[in-house]
Amino acid sequence: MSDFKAKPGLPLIDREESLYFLRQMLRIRRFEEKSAELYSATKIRGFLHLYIGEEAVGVGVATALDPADAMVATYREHGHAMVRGMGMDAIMAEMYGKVTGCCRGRGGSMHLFDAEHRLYGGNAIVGGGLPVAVGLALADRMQGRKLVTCCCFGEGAMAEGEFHESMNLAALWNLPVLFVCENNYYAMGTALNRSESVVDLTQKAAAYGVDAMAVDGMDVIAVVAAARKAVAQIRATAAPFFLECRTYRFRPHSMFDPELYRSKQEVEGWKQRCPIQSLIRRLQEQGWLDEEALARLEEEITGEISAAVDFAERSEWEPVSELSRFVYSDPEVQ
Amino acid sequence: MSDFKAKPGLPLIDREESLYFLRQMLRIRRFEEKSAELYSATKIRGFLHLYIGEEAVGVGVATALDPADAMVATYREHGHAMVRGMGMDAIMAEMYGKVTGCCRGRGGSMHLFDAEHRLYGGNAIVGGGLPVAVGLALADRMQGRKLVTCCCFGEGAMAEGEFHESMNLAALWNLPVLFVCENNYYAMGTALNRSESVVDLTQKAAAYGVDAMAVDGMDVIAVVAAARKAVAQIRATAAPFFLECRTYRFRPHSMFDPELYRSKQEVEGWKQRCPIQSLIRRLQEQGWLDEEALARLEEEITGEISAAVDFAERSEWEPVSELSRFVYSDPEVQ
Amino acid sequence: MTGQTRTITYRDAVCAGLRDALQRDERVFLMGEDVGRYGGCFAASKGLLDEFGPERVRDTPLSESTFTGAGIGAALGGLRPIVEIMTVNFSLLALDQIMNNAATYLHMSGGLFNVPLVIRMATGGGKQLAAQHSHSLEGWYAHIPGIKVLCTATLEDARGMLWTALQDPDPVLIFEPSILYAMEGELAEGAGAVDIARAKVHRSGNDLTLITYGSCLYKCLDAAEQLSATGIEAEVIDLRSLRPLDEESFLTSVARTHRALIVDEGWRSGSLSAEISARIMEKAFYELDAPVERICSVEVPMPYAKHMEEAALPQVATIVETARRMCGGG
Amino acid sequence: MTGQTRTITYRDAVCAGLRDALQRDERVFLMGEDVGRYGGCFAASKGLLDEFGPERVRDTPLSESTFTGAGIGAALGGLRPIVEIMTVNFSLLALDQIMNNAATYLHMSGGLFNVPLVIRMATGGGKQLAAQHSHSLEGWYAHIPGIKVLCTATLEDARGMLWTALQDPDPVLIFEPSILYAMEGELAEGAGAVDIARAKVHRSGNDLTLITYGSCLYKCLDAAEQLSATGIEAEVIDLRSLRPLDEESFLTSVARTHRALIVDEGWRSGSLSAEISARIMEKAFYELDAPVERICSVEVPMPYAKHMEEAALPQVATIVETARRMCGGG
Ligand SMILES: Cc1ncc(C[n+]2csc(CCOP(=O)(O)OP(=O)(O)O)c2C)c(N)n1
Ligand SMILES: Cc1ncc(C[n+]2csc(CCOP(=O)(O)OP(=O)(O)O)c2C)c(N)n1
Ligand SMILES: [Mg+2]
Ligand SMILES: [Mg+2]
Repeated sequence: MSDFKAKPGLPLIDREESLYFLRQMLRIRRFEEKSAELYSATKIRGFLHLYIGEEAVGVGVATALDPADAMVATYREHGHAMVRGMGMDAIMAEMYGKVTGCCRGRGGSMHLFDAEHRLYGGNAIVGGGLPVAVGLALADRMQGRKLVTCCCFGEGAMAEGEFHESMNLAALWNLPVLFVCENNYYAMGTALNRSESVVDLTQKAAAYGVDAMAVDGMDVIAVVAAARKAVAQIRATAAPFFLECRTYRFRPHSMFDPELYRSKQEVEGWKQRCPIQSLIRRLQEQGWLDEEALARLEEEITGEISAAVDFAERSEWEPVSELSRFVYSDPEVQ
Repeated sequence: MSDFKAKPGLPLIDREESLYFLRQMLRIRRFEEKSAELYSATKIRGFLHLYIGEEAVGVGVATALDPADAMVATYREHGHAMVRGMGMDAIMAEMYGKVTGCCRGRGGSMHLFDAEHRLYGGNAIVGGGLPVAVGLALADRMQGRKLVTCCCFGEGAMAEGEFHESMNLAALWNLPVLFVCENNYYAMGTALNRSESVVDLTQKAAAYGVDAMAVDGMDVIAVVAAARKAVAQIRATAAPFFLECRTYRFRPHSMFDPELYRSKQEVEGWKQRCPIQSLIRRLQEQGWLDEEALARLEEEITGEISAAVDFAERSEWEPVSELSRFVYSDPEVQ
Repeated sequence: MTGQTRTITYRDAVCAGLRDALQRDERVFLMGEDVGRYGGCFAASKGLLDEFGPERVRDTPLSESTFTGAGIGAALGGLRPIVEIMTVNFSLLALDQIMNNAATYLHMSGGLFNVPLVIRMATGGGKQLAAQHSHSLEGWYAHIPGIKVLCTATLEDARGMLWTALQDPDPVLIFEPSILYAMEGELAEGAGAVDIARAKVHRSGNDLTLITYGSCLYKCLDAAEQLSATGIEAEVIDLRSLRPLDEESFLTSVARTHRALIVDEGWRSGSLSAEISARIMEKAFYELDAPVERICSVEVPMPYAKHMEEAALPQVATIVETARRMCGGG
Repeated sequence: MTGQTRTITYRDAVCAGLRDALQRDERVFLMGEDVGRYGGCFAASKGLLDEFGPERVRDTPLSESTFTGAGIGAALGGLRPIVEIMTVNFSLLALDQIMNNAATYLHMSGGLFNVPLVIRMATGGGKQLAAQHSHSLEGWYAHIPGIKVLCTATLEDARGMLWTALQDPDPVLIFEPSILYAMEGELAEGAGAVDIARAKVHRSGNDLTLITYGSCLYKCLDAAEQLSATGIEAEVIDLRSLRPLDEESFLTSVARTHRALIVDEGWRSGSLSAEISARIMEKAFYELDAPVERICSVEVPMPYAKHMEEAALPQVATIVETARRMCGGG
């Protein structure tokens, strides 16, 4: 296990960058708030898993990656897609089920894919993306590309056998995978201590000889710092790295969750540590953000979101005649 | 991880017991040698995995259990069945495919079952027995029985996701499972260091907070001592325990293995540490065994084996009309 | 049994069946992901944790293979476990335990060890959950000898099949179409265990046999009403048990109607509908006035968009149209 | 192609196909348990590690789900992986990756990501390996849209299907009946890639169509010889591709013979044979002079004892007998 730990509440060192983090986190937050509304309005259907509260993780980790690096995420991946560079239009239209969506409306909220930005899903099977990430890293390494594959998953996924198999294979074959555990302490209604016999998750990495670090996932600066160290180490050694980001989801698991399994106080306690609010506070303390700039930022984001909603509303449905297209690449095969 | 380690080459302390270990190990050895012969003579078919070289593990572990404890083993389980109390007749007839076999000839070498001695297989899917063992332990605990379930598996099985899931569940739910890794350093042709990124297997147990111990699996006295400590601890705490027994198979993986993956010298080196020869030496040094007694023992075992072969030869085949019996318990259901 | 009924949901019926089982037999326990504190991913076990405690209503970690296998072990050890796999989509992770252990123990051990295990899981599409969350694999599971496979379409069956399954000495898989959890209906106050060996005729008719199961039952019943309006009387059979198949039920019916249409939410090729068609071919060929037909899901990973999902799933209009054509109409 | 042939085994043919692929395309690599140092559990990759090195012939740990999933990832990343799962029996552990990832990526991503992956595995019984090691699930796999499923019965196909499959942009599963590895035969010196879209007629006849694939092909050919001696000329079709099915091949044949018997080593209920029977029902009903019949494995977990295993598997005598009965003979 690695001995370096990112310290919380580091001073902000780069104005541009800090403002960028804020913008990204806010974009995710507001986009998802709007999505929840649209879900209630039945514009969006199926499962909708919100990342609200966890934005610092996705933003921090994605920032540490190069554009050519790859990412595999879960069904809670709107944030990842946005930070990787996918436009809100494509995501919103996808959730509307429109043909202009990133996957022509085939995937919906849980399955955002982006070839240009090397986002390989959007995987709705818990743990299902881990082996794929290992394979992507293998492909990069065998083809001499010095790239990193970042695989995000929840702490709940760590109980699945595939986590274990994937960590072992990546370590054994020395593959450049950044394993990012988004530890929000719950897998649906199952608390970490009812899911894992050892709740210090970095211990799992030790069993495979994988360097590991735990970081405050509510502090985007800390996440970025940790992710950069991790990525640098991976690029230098090709060996995998395990990064645990301790965070919390402020919203229910999906739109159907009565949240019987946790107390209002616990949720409120975590909300006090909102990654966006605390970054805003720090930016303000350092004099890098005033009310007006914040309002402007909010406004820009609101505009971006309305445009995306508009785009989705205006877009066409895929013709039903296309249903069997893409079962196979060759349109002749059925 | 536990801090006690069984020391190799302890002085023999109990004459009766030591002679019992010798008898059991020799029974397995000679029985399997005969089985190999019968395989060449096409009396036994399918897969035949010999335990030769590893006898100290099965004998040592089984000795530490009470008759009412449960065991789940692999396809390399003739030894386990014998030490648990199954007669050679039932095993030999099973391998002949005769109706008098322990499973009426349905299972063969890889699937020895015994309800009386609570042997739940004989499982031919690597790792497949682990979850079953966890469930057996759960059943015992929920029904207030202070019993132990012993699950034997190879080091190769530890790469399977089910190992990880089973360790976690047993630890999380505090279930009385004795996990016995029969580390013979190869999974078919795959050496441990090509299968696991961390070859100290007790490290895996640490990731689940399971107490662990590694022991010289070529020394039956050491295995018994370690297994007894482990079983005592399980009975006291109900918590699982992980026991790694370092051993070696002297024979090919199965009857079809050209053994391209290891050197003759390596095999010869391990053969020098034959658990049977070294126990004989120690018994002789202590004056507890003379040539004559050994010859008598061999003779008795030869007799037992011939009787078993005779029994198998004389036994009937199950009528083909019974084929569909036991697909369901109710003979009416098809 | 009193003649009184109550209005409840399918979800409540499942829950009542679970409660009943936990009350009646102390060897019964429920385990699976989020069955306890969360109340079940479809809220079908809400309240049971409080009522029966964490020993008998066990939240498991995400590890389908192992908690299913642990169910097998617990059954071997004398308990009567109900393993809940949230949905069939995740059961693929447990398939090795189901096929190589649960289904084989009895036969492989020459009759020594039976596995009295019940595995419940939700199944089916129709909720815009896309490619990885919309499988209908119950018919596919019915391929495996050594297990029984049930699919509960009605409140009675959702309420009553569990107890019957728990009496079975062998592993039983119960599939619950997730689209039905919210369905409301009347259930007799005294409803209890039901037979699991026989299919059920939900509607009689002499012109055509509609053979189905699960949520397609309601599509067939709707279609039958529409057909009736045009003078075609369809018999509607809910198979209920997919393995073993009560082939007598549909063979008898076909001998009378001489026409059969199978409606099955599984992907067409290799679906249960193929098996039924093949059996009619083998055992009622000379009774047929027209070839047996099938309406199944289009063979695509399920798309998210609503209109595309609808196009992929069997629909009432197609049933009506096909049935009319088969009966020589339009 | 020269006219010359060599006597080789099916195993050698597989190996030659692998060697060829590794030589021709540097993006191709082989991974699986014991494919390297051990030489393959059926010795089908013997020598390849020495020839191509450990980067391209990769021994994996025992973790079917992950190395299969890694194959998917590697395919997405631009390689052309050949994943070997020792036998179909262990592939159940990888089913989630196969069905929920490999089969869905293209459709679910709206065409963005195809998965050019080949998964090979041995299949079938006949070697007294008992209940957990004798499955014939290739027909069952053929239920899954998004993958292609091949079964190689001949030396030509064992040699040539791999290369064709590797050219395919989508995931292809190749099943190799393990009983055939030791089979010897003649193979053309220049044998190479073969078409994988079409079934193959191995023997022509006008009285009855025997539809089969895999190792049952040889049982059907034997049966056809015996039938011929009694004046019944059977056409024998090797399906080769189980998904997609070349239905034209058997429909055309049945239109001529008017009788079809399907021989399939899978368990009867829900086997591929049911699908074929259902398609004939739907598309050639009026051509039939007798109901289509099926000879499959008895629906039991495979017993170890030789006589019991033989009783469970399709046998030549049963084929002959059934065919004769169907043709109005004894
Ligand atoms: C294999 C599998 N089992 C169960 C589910 C249902 N499910 C969806 S999300 C989820 C919880 C996952 O928790 P975690 O991995 O911590 O991620 P989080 O949702 O907290 O981000 C569950 C049980 C699933 N999608 N896949
Ligand atoms: C899931 C699964 N994959 C592959 C196999 C084929 N196989 C049988 S034994 C074996 C090696 C297992 O090695 P290990 O667990 O170390 O046990 P050992 O044979 O050395 O006792 C393999 C790969 C199998 N039976 N099950
Ligand atoms: Mg979580
Ligand atoms: Mg081993």
